[in-house]
Amino acid sequence: MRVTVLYFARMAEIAGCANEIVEKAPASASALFDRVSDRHGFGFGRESVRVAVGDRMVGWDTVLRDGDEVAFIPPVSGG
Amino acid sequence: MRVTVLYFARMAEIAGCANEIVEKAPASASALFDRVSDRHGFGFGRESVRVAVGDRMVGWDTVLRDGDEVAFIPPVSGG
Amino acid sequence: MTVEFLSPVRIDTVALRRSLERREAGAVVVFEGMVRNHHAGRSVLRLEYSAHSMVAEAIWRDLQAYARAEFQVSAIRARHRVGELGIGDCAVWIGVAAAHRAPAFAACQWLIDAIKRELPIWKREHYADGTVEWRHDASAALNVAI
Amino acid sequence: MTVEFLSPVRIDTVALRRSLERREAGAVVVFEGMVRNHHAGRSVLRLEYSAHSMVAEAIWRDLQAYARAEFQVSAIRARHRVGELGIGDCAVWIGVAAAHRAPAFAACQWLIDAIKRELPIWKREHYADGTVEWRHDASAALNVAI
Repeated sequence: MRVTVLYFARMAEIAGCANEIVEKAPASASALFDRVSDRHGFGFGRESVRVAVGDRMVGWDTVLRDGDEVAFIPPVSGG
Repeated sequence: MRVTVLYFARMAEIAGCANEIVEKAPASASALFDRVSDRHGFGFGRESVRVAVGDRMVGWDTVLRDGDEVAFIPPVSGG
Repeated sequence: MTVEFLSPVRIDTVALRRSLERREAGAVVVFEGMVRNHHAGRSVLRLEYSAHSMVAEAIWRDLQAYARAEFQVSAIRARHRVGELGIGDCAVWIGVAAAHRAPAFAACQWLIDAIKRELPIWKREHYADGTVEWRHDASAALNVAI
Repeated sequence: MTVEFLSPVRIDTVALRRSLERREAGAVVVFEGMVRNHHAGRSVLRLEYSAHSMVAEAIWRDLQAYARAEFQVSAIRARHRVGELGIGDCAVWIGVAAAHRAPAFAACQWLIDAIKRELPIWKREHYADGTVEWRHDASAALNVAI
């Protein structure tokens, strides 16, 4: 299974990219976050990050599907 | 003692004028209100009316002076 | 003397808003009271505002000074119309600039409440059924100290 | 689809305000978030906003629907800037029209709080000392359900 992961703000800065494709992605959003966190060392714990699949915010136990676009949302600062 | 009394809104409509001069005016704002109320029959009790002398809201026991401009303020509806 | 609070002509809301620009202000909250086409279930065609101008201007200066002391705000501007107004016209405009949004909202809301409660201003409504009435709202009769 | 919430160009506040005209609305409350020249005691020169556009637009539609159901309002309009902004630029504009002022204030305040809390938007501040930082406010990390 292959998903696209989107990064924003400080996470994009640390990853050095705004998005990347993850091959052989794990089944859940939380496991995917753990994998990319290990690789990039974001320094954001899961308790401070939210996750979106497509245009919807979802829970960490959401099961991913092939082709999903998964965004990790660090603490926001809009407004 | 002579004072000018100002009327507004429904009170001016009932009095038929926006101001009038009261000769031999009583010493207090409350007595003045009672006198003009008796004359015009405003239908506003003192509990719903406020009084201003010059540009200042004052208490009903305020002692009037010759030449004062006294305004009786019925319930307001600005804004 | 400051610019007057009561305006016999159309309120220039764009110019008022522009006069609130402050480099340190992160929040601007504006309240506009518009003439609406209904009151208490009756259809309203137009209205007039009358005021005791000298007292209204003096109390407005007091309210503004109180709000500046009570809330952390950078700037306050306001105008209230007098004279004849049609549906959709701006009757009262209040703008507050502040570093943060909470005091801007609080001050703006406090000011419109105080204006409606304290200022000697009256509206006369012209209804669709032909009647014309000065409004003397019972709730506004309470003399609440600021 | 509705007009988009996120704007890569200057927000036309006058046109937005005009689009809120309603004959039954007696109250309009507007909140404007401006870029201010300081944050947490540091001097700010300019900033950038970045967003997850697709999610931000979707959540904004949810927030708007929730506010329409929860508060007695006639109309809601809002825009949030993305891209580069200077001091004094409008970063976010929210306008609410309602028959009465209490729901207009309540809805406007609720909307700006929800926008700041829920939407995937980030600001990057350029400070006078030469440093540049993405802001990730701890208080915004709480995922409060609407």
